[in-house]
Amino acid sequence: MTAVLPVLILATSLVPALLIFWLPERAWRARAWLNLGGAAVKILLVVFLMVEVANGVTHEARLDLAPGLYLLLRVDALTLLFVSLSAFLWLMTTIYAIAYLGDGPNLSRFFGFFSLCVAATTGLALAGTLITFFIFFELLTLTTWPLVVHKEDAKSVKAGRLYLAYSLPGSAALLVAIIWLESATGPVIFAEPGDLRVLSDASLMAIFALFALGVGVKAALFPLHGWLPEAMAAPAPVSALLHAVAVVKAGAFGIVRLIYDVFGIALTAELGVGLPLALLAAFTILWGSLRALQQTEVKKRLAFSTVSQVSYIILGAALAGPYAVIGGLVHLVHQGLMKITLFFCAGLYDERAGITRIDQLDGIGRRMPMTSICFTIGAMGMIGIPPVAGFVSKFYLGLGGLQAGEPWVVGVLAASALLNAGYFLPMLYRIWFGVAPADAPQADERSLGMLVPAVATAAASLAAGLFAGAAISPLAWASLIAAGYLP
Amino acid sequence: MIGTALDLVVVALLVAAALAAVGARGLFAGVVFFVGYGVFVAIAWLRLDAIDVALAEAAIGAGLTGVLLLGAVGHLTRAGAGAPPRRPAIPLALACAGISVMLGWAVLSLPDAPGLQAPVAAALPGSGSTNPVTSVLLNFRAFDTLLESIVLLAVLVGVWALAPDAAWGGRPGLVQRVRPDGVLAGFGRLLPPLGLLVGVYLVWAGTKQPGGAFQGGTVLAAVWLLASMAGVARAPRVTSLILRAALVAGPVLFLAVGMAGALGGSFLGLRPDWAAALVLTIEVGLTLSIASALALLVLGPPERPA
Amino acid sequence: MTTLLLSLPVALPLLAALLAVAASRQAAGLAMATGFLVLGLSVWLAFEVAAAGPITIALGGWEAPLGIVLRADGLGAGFLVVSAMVMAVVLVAAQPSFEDQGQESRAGFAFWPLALLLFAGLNTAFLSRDLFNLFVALELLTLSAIALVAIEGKAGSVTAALRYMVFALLGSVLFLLGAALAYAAHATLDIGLLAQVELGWPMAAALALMTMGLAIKTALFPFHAWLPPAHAGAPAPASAMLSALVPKASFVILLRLWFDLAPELASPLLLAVLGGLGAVAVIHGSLLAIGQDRLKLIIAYSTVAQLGYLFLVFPLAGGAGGAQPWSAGAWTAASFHAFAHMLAKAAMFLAAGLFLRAVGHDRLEGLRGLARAMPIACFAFGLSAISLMGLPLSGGFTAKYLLLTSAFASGQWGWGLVLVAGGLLAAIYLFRPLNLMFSKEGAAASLTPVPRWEQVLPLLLALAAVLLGLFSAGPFAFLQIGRPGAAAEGLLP
Amino acid sequence: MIPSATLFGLAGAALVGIGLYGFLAHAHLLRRLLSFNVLGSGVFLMFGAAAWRSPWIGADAVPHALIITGIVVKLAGSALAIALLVQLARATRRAALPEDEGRPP
Repeated sequence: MTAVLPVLILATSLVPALLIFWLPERAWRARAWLNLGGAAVKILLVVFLMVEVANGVTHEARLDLAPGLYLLLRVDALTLLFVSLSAFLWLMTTIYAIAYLGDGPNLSRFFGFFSLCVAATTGLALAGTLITFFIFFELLTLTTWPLVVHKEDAKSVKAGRLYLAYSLPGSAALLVAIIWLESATGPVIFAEPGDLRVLSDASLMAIFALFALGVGVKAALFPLHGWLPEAMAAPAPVSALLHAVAVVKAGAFGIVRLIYDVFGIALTAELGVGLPLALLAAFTILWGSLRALQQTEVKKRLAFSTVSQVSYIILGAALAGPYAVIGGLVHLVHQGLMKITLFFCAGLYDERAGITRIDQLDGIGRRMPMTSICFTIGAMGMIGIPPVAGFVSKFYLGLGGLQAGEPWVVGVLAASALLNAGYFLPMLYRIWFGVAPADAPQADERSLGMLVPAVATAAASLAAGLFAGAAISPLAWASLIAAGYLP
Repeated sequence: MIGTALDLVVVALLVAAALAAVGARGLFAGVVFFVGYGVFVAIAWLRLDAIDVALAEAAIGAGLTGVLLLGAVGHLTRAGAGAPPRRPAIPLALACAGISVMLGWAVLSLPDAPGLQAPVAAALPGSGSTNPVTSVLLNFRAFDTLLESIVLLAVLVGVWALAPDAAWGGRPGLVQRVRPDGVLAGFGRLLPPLGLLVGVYLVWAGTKQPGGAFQGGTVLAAVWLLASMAGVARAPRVTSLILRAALVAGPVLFLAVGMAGALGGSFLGLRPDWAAALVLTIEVGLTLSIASALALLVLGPPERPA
Repeated sequence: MTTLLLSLPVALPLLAALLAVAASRQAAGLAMATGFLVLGLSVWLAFEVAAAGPITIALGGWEAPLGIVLRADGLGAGFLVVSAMVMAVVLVAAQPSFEDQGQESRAGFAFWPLALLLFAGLNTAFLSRDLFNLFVALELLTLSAIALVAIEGKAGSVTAALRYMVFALLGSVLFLLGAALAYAAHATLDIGLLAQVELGWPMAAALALMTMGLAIKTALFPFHAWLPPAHAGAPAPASAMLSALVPKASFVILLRLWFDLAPELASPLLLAVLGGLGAVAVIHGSLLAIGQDRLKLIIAYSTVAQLGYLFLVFPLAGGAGGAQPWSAGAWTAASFHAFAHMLAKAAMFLAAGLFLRAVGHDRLEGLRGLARAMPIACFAFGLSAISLMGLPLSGGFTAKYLLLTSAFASGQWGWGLVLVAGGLLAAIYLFRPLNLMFSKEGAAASLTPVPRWEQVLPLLLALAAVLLGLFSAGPFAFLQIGRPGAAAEGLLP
Repeated sequence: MIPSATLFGLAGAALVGIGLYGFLAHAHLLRRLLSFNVLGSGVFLMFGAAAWRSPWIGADAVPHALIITGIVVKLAGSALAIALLVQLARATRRAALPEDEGRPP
């Protein structure tokens, strides 16, 4: 057992963050090196960690704060799934952000908080106890706020206010739930579930509800999703971070932890709290898609699409059957890859062609072909068209629904796929078959720093679907995790 | 029997004066009643065999506080500052009466407990004074006294801080104009030597009999005030080094002795064989500082540009 | 050595104050040196206490009941260290505003002795075991504080100082009456000796009076009206001392009264009343803070709310509950909360002072765009806000966690809800200024520049508040040293 | 025969009530201050009476010393309060806190 590795992985984002804050604005080279260096080291460490975990070595670091209150970083299979995803996407997003922001103002602050935000996400993934999870969950809220308000205009500040107005009460609910639970059972360690039965059914149900409320805000579960579309006011890399790397994912990850590691599948089923959550997730899937359909701005449409897509993960987790679990977990990765591709492309359209509205997309495919191909791959994945990754998730989720004796799930998935097609296909049609108006502004994709990450993530989404059967695919990993949780 | 009758008379006067002071219609009348009240309090202390306290109450409680209040009445009148009249508050009056009754009951029913007479008596030899009150003040509970003498200084700094910025460096208080042949001037020349004598005596006697730095210092302060009112002595500038030195001399001396004790193992400890000399030294230093601080408190902040 | 270690934290500020009066040209340097010297000594003392347990000295060699005893236990030494940290930084921060160049000025003369005397009074209050000596120490502290409130000499601050004075006089006379009653009944004023004797109704009455007096001085609801205008009206370094430090002295004495002197007299009703007033203070103070449109008033009203939290310790750890396993957590949480508040609130007032200097006024609107112009000070403000809201990782969070846990573990979840609500309300009133700092539109075009080193000072304090949350195991154990009736470790049954 | 101490202790209790009433009922700050001094000396008298109450073996010097300290501290407080009040009176021509006159504070 060793404590070094988890701390090191955390430090790869934390240390650059603390250094970057003190860099003068003009030191863009040092900033870039610190960021990219940290991200690269992190990926190496994560790979090393995977090997270690495969060899059965436990990694654990602990810091005592007070009796009963300690930070525990611990690596398990679920941790790795999330950490590897966020490490890869962080690297991509950093490359993209450096190119996107160029020499704008307040970059030391931006990249400092950016790295802090990733550090918080890493900590959250590594958290071995409920309270550690909470601490990093809160840190994530706090470190994303300066990113959301980065532009310092009225819209961003309003978005920031809304974000906190949703997040802080949510985490207050989460804290109450945690302390209510722990005051009866003692500290909850994820790998070693305690006996929750000391509490009455009613208390447990209330705690579950408070939990769901707390993490549901981040996961943009209906009706707690209002902040997410507004947060589009932030720069594109921040959207990528919110929607794919960190925030929304942290919420979904929290729900998975809640069901599998805090309550356990058996107790969740016994209390009958899984089904209401699944129903809420299903409703969110449809609601998000319907709202996306009504949007006229590219980024707003993508935002509502996230609301819908993240609930697939929650749906899978809540159904708790073998296939459903796999479907939910693998969608955690797949959705991240596909959605970040879409946001990278949206940012490219905005920066390189000045396109923000859907009706401006006409004919952009010919002027920005690489970007548009990547966008198309992402969109097809979202609809669930094979062989892109999204298909695999939906397939497993559908099977899981049938397996769990909830055939309505298939209906929801089908309806959602139709809606997804309904809002993505017109975009694709405009991109490829629309005719650009004569007065369309200049468009090019001469920004390698922005294009390469988009291509990389698009390729990854495609690969994750094509090679889903391979031994090291996200699907294989998710199946491994699921096997650990199922009775 | 006669004693009780006398006590009853004093108590009656005390309560009546207090009521008059608190309830007087005019501000000036209230202060006058208050000074009278202070005198009765001092008499009460005499009746309780607490001569040190009686002296302190007469000099500080009645005398100096009275002067301060009278001065304030003058300032307020000149500034034309008023306030709405008292709101007769029957429930409040009843509540306060209730509190008095409860406290009175507490006085009557407190269990008998021996005081600290015995330990004080046992420790008195070698404490540097034969007056137990002085021993308590300057030796057994020297820390209280040290802090207390510094509280006066803190307040003086606070009062000075209220001066107009432009007046900094000037002389405290408003300049008095006195006719050189007037009654006040006469008193001002006549009384100071006498007061000086009384003040020094009080300090000197304090180590054996009732008296001490606070009582003596107050008398000396009064002397200085009188002299300055009569125009005999002018208050020095607030920036005067000599004045500053006089203000801090006592506490610094006290603290130095205390620190020397700390090096010897007990903070504020006095070696029994040196205690008498040390107590007297501290008393003299404190008297100087207390007298200056009290006098300057009455004079108030400097108000005219230097 | 122990004699020096215990007496110097009191004696040095006293001496420095006296010298500052005599030689005011050197006052600033003297004060700053004293701040760091006392900080060093306090840390040393804390290490001694950690190694050897509580240290007691009898002043003048006279043991109680005749003499006055000073005692450094975990609680006292802990408060000593944290307040010295705050004081050292605040005194440095005050130098640009109050050091006289050339000719002596009024404020330049008065500030340093008053600050040092406040320091001495504070340290005495943390160490002394004698009720009357505590009274004198509180007077030194309060009168210096009042003088500092009025130091700007404006009508508003003089009014605030007078209001403070009215409350303070009442508070001190109540405390004195209580101490007199205690002496009358038991012929001693020493807390340790009083804790050993059987106490009857006279002591209960004495405690009631002293508690009321101390509650007034701690600005517990409904005696809080004096605090916000007084703290907001003083110059920033003075505000930092007033808000961060001064109310803690009376609170520590309250802790000593009810946990050390007479835990057996703490009836459930009394504990509930104290806790209830604290809870009302949390909500009421926060709501008032939300309604303010001046930064310093927001910070000052926040102090009313934050002091309210401290009183939740009474129902959670007081009386018969003192033997329960969760009481260690609650009792320690109160100190943690006080520490975190001391550091964060001082940082916030210092930052507010810099904003005020840069903008020229402290209306909230002036904060627009400051995140760009004064990033370090804004960062310090943000970090302190995190601690005040009780968000992780910070000293405020550890305190809130411990209090919440003992509230739930003891089944008194109502107090827990107050904590949560208070945190959310704090978020509302603290994010208003933060939001403005991040608003570019309408930002003032010209600002008075503030040197970087001055902005670093509040950051140091804010970082300390945050680090208290990260390294809280050591302080937690330290606070248990000499804790009266320390029963079980841990938080849970 | 009633002991002097008891009588003056009772007088002290009465003075506390009188002083407290004046302190709370008046709006005029000088009157409040004057009442506070009455209240204070009432407390001292009660304290002194308690020192005397025990079986007669000589007056207890400790309370006497404490009372002297108390008197000085009380004077210090009064002096600062008066200076502040004079300042207030000059600046605003009022001698009461705004809220006691029905003005917003």
